[in-house]
Amino acid sequence: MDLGNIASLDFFYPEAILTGTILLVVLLDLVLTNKRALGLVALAGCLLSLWATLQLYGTSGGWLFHRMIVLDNFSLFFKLVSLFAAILVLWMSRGSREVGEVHQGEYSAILLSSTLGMFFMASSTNLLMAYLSLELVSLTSYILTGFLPHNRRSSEAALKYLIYGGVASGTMIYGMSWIFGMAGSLDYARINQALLQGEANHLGLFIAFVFILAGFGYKIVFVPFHMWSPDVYQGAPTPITAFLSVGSNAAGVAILIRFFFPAVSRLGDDGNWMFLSGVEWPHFLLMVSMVTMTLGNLCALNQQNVKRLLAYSGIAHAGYILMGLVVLNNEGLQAMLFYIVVYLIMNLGAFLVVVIVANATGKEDIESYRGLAWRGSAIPAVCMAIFLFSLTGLPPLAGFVGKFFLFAAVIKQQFYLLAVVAVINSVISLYYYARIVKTMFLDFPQPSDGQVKMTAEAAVLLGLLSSMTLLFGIYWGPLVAFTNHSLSFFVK
Amino acid sequence: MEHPIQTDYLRWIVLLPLLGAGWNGLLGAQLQKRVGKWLVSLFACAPVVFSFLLSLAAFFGLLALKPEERFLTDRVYAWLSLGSLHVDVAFWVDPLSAVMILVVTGIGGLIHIYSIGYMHEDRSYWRYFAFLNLFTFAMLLLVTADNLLLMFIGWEGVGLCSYALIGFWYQDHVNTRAGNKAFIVNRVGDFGFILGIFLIFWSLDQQGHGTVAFREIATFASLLQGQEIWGIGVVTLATLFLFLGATGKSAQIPLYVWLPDAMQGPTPVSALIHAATMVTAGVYMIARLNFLFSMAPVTLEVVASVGVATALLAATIALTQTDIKRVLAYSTISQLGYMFLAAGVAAYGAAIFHLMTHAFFKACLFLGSGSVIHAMGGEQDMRKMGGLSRSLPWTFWTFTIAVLAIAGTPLTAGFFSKDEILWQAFSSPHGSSWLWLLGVAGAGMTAFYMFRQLFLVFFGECRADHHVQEHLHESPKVMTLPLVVLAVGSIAAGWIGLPGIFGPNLFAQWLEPVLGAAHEAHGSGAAEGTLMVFSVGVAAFGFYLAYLIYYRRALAPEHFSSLAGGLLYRLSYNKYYIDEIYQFVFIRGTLLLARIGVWIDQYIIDFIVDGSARTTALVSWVNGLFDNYVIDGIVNQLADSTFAAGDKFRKVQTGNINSYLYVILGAVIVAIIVKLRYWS
Amino acid sequence: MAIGLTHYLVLGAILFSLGLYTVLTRRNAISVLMGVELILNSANINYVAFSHFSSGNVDGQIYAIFVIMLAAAEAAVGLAIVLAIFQLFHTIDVGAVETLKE
Amino acid sequence: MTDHVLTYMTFFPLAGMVVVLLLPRERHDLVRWASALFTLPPLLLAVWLYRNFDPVNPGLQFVEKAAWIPAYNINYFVAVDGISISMVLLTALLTFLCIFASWGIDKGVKGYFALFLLLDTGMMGVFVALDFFLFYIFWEVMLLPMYFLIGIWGGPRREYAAIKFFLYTLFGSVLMLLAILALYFSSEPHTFDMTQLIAQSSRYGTTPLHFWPFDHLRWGFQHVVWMALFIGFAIKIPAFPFHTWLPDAHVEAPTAISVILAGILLKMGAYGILRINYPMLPEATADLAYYFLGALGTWNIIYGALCAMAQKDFKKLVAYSSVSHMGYVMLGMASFTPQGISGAVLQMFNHGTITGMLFLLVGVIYDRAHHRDIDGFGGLAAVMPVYTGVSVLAFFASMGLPGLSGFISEVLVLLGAWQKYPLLSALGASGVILTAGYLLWTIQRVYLGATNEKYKAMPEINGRELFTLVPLGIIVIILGVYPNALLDLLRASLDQLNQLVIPHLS
Repeated sequence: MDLGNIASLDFFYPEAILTGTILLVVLLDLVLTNKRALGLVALAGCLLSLWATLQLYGTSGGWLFHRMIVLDNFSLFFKLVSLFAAILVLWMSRGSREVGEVHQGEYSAILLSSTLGMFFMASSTNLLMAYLSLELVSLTSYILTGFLPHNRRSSEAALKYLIYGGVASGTMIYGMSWIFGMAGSLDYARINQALLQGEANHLGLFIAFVFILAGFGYKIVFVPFHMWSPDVYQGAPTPITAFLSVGSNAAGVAILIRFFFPAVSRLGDDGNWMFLSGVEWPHFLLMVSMVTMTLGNLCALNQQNVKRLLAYSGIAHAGYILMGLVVLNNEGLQAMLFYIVVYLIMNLGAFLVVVIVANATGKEDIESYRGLAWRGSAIPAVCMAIFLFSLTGLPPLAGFVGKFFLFAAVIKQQFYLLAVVAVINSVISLYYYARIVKTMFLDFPQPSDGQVKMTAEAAVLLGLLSSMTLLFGIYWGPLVAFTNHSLSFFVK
Repeated sequence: MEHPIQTDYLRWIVLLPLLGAGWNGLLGAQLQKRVGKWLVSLFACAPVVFSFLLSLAAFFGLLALKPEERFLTDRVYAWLSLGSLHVDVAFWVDPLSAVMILVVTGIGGLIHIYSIGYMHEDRSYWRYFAFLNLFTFAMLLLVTADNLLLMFIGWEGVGLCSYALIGFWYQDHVNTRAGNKAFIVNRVGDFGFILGIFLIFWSLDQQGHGTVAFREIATFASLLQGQEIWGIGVVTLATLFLFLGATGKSAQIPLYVWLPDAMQGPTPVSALIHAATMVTAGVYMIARLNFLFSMAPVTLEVVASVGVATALLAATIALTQTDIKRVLAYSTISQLGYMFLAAGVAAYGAAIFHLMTHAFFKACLFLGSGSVIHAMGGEQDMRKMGGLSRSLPWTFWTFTIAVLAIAGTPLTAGFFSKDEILWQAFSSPHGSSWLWLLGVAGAGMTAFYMFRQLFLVFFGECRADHHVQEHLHESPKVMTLPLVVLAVGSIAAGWIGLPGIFGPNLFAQWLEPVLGAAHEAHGSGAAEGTLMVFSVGVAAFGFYLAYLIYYRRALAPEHFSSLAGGLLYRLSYNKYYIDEIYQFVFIRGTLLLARIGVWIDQYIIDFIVDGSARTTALVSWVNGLFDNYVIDGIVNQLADSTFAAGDKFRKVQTGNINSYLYVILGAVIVAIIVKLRYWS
Repeated sequence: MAIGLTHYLVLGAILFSLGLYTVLTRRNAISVLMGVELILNSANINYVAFSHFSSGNVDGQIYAIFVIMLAAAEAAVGLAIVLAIFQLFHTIDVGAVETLKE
Repeated sequence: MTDHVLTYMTFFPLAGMVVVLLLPRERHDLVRWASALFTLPPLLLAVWLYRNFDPVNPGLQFVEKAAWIPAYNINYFVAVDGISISMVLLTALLTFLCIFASWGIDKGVKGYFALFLLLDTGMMGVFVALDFFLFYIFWEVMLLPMYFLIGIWGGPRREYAAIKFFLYTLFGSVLMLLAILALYFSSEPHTFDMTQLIAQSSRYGTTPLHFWPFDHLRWGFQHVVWMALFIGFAIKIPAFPFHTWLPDAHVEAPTAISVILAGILLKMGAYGILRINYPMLPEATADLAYYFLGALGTWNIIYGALCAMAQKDFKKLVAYSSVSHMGYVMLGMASFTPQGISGAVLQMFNHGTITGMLFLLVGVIYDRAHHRDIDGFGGLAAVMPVYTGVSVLAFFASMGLPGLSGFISEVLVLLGAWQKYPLLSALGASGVILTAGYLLWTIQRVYLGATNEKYKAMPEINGRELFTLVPLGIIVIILGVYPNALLDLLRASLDQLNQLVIPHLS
């Protein structure tokens, strides 16, 4: 179905609710004295929107607002993911000391706007809409990154992010303009028709794709569009780093899949996607994937700052996720979706522990984790170990299952080289993950290292995340079904 | 083949000593402390005596049967059965093993009794008897086993006990080293033995009759004729492997080196294990498998020549030794050589005969020397003895009889058995006059060094210091009684195996069902007689020489020791430096290999697999070979390579935003180039 | 000769390159931001040109307006951040702002 | 109870872990007894299993199967047969004894025993799992507890040892993961069920693949998968040159963990090869066994023995002796004769008991003297006769003295190997001499000779330590005298296994 503006509103509740919440928070910010309550309002809004989204999940789907955005399980899936990220990060922020100092109202409002942007990224079926939503996310992210007042690193990170993002998105829009020229439209469906039967210039198209990849790639953080992330992750407030690392990453994946599969490829009868012959973007992404995971891991080896280390590990994981893309079939895509969920859980968990430790010690370097298991409660250390080993991909943890599906997809298509590279990488990654574990368990605390305490909220969240990591490692049938179900694009 | 009668008491012959061993091993210490040594002795000796009686029963049991049906068996349970391999725990007694069990339990029993007196002062009295019993068990197992694998258990079991008893006084490393040497050298032999078993089993298996049981091997042995492996006849190779085992156990060239050191153990042990029984296991094994060896003429030649060579070599060494027990040790090696000579000329009966007689007089000699050492308060150097005949009459007389026997004085046991061997060496189809001649030469030397010992120990002036002389005393009855019995045996044991010219050879007839009829000697009784006289003459000459040098003092020993610039003397006295050579070649060689292995682990493999190899320290000896810094340098290089790679990439992360943007541009350009260059 | 699509595209390309050149070489934060604007405008030119010559509708021009609008927003955010940077570092030289690095 | 016996055996310890975690941190003895209590039922069940196992049935017994993730055809599928039964028994026994061997742990007691019980579940699971995915999960589950047990409760260089062990094993297991997936996708319908994968073994192609410069090997898909699996398993065995993690891990690990390492973890490599490589990839097995099991095994025997000879550290010596003894297992497996393969499995069991004893014995003097330098002792026999008696039993069992269990397995292995590879068998047999060499030398240096003044007053082995040793000692003797007690259980399954491969032997 192809709905106009008014009719579309019936399927627009999640976005509407979020928007409403944003406005509400801004208004309340003026009247309320207890700023901490604003966080709760934002949380409530998110939960409401979450509920609305779940209501829509599974409906037949269709084009909204004159084919500007689309409603299908795929978009709803990513909306859910970004909502989860937002909720968890808001929750996390309440316990974080560094965020505690900033202006709660604006903080929550901008975070939500960013989430809203991700909604649109997930659902846009028009290159212009894609650009706008991506910019919405970017701009809000710049602000959030630079949110810490009088903090040089934060501001510097924001500046770098801004410039890098500006150039990347600029390149992207320039590439889009070429697509527009060749297809005569920015609407995905039209582009698809135009390209697949028309004879567009392959080289031009390829270049356009690469330009566009610059825009998508810096959101997903894959090489060579990754340079900004270590600095930004290190400089930004930890909850925001967490948000960027999972949220915008996921949204980027969404927009990437939406563009490269329904828009410019055709689904064959055998369930494999066929890309536009002569425009070898899969080959390009294959190399990118291998380089990304390798580079990310190698760089992470010697990191001393845990946030920066997690930034590099994030790059490596982006590489793993891309594996699912290059096999050009639905198993691959499904593996990607699965991995995104798992990655969301375990990475947020890891960042949560970073927040807890930072609250206690005010530091983020590995030394501040020395003998964490023996400083007061052992729970943060144990959970951190779970998250890190899950990131390494050891059973029976969720991370293993995620990697398992990716490998499975790759091996099924007999990309053995890619598989071996990925395997070697996961062994290398053990080096630095285990290094943190070692510091937490095998080293013993100096008298100087203070006790580590955590708020009840943090404890609950930690327990939730770690138990999910374990649960999805042992019984992941439902999650698979969910991702499988979410892999439906609305294409006429 | 029809299965012989099941005779349930055979197992007890073997198991009784084991019970004794178990009892004393587990409770002995307490018993000794709480109740007293007499109880330990009781539980040690009684089982052996009982199994001796059972052995007699078995013997007469056999006697009652027709010669060709003479075997009893006792199948206890199925031990291993996998694929075509079926091994039972089963004992059997035929004329051959009957002789052996009688010797083992009989002489063993005597030595047990002797030990009561000899070991009386020892703290670990109980441990001694536990092992002595265990040994008896193992030895009986060895001789009554009905298959090779079970025999191998006894084979290694006796080795273990010998190891334990040689190193009995473990506080002194000299003893423990001797024990290790014995065990390891024997292991080399066992290595051959086990390979022999494998070869026989699989070769028979190819014929569809895979088995390790003696009587079945005997039945199917003919099938092995003509089979080959590595271009050698299977039978030849198998028998050679087995013979390697025999050389280890029975101290033949090249594996004889452990026996002299084995004298570190208590003297009764030397008597029982290293003279009477264990060391004869090899001979027994060959006799047991005579049908195989007879099929392999090559092996027989090897056996014969090794035997005679050992006999001579050991004799020459014995000539100059001064330690009372070492002389006996070398004479044992030499006598074993004679047994192998006999076996080598397919005169298995003669070998077993000599085995038995030797058991008597050599046990007698050892126990006698033990009694001497006992009296001398532990002194073993003959140069410090002399004139003991007065203070130790019993010991003296029994010792003399035994010397006469071993020297081959007519009408003693040694005379008949050794003469039998020499005659066979000359007359048997496998024999030759050379073997005979060398044998006779050895006999002469035997006479010489044995009488040398006799004179040095019992005649002339006592050269020991006063302190020792005052305490000289005859040993208690419990020790002298066994001596007497053995001495009697040293005379009488010979009469059951008279040479052809004197009458029927009962012994040969008895063994006939097992070893086959003694083949027709080429050459008449007259020839046998002449040879006999000749060899006796040579022995007499040996005696006379010893008499002149060590009794009459008419000739100075230096007169001979200085021959050829003393070279011969030094060679003999230092045992031809064989030990040193072995030590250098084998022991050092192995240790060197070992260190190389460790080095490979530390500096090749770890070097390759893990970066932190730098933490592994250098072993001391490497310092000489390799420069510390070079190695560490390389190791660290490799160590950091992975991380270095990481650093290289990270250097790009300059923090300068412009440089980041350059990367984008570069990437886009590369992508386009690749596209143009490769994908279109 | 008539000014055709190609000329506009070439102009766009040149503009893009100029923008890229600026962001790559200039160390002054403001100039870098201007470089970004140039890139965006090069895209705009393409849009307008394409919409005028090839696709017979005004979509392209609408897109251009959107892009201009977004450029403004981006500039606003950018300037705010640059301001913060100036307060903290007392410089807007992006080369000097290098506390975050290996 | 009886129809879920394997599940109970596997997950009792896990329940124990939960319970232990709930116990108060300070109540050390409570924690210890609780863990003992939770490892006892598996042992009793193991005895029950031993009595009720049907020796003539070559197939799987006590099967339990339940759908786990149907979408991917993954099942919870556990069972035992002749290949695994002995290992299951060994695991149940050793873990129970090791709880008592861990009594001395007084740092982080709770954590130690919790991890230990988790490890127990992992090990038991590996041996009973018949679903490849389940197998892999259990396989990896062992990894983490082991890492922490070595890393936290280990000796001075524990971190190095732990990470080394971790990296080695992880490397092996990710290769295995790829192999598993490769098999999964070549099966039709895709399945992880080992029995079905075996039934489809003909599907795994052997047409030579081209991977220059190794074309001349003429390896097919099957061979490549075989190698991937083999490397994974060889690291555990450990086969040269993947063995260097073992000495470090052993030296640094606490006594009980060394026992588990040598007693059970090493077996998993050999077990995996028998359980997976043999039946699933018979042709590749037939082609490669000689080089990678036979020859390499022989090399292991001699190399390990030589390295052991040069050691000064008691534990390192035992560790290298394990390398040597596992060589017999490989050689036996490669022979494809009833004797050889049964000997190999028996050797796995015997090595578990004997080396277990050895490590426990080292632990006894280490607790008293706080060092393991072989030359630093001397004349202990006079001070601690009982201890010496037990030690000597263990040593002679380890050097394969007839009448003790070690002899049976070694002789069977060598006998079996002789039929196919006489030369290898002969070389392997020569290893027996070296073994005698270093073991006797060690006995001499540690127990014999004049008593070292420092240890004149060394206390005799105590009841608890004796309790951990005696059962093993008894088993060693029984299996030496009456090996059929165990061989009967193995025979049928192993013969069947042989029959799968033999047709492909060229």
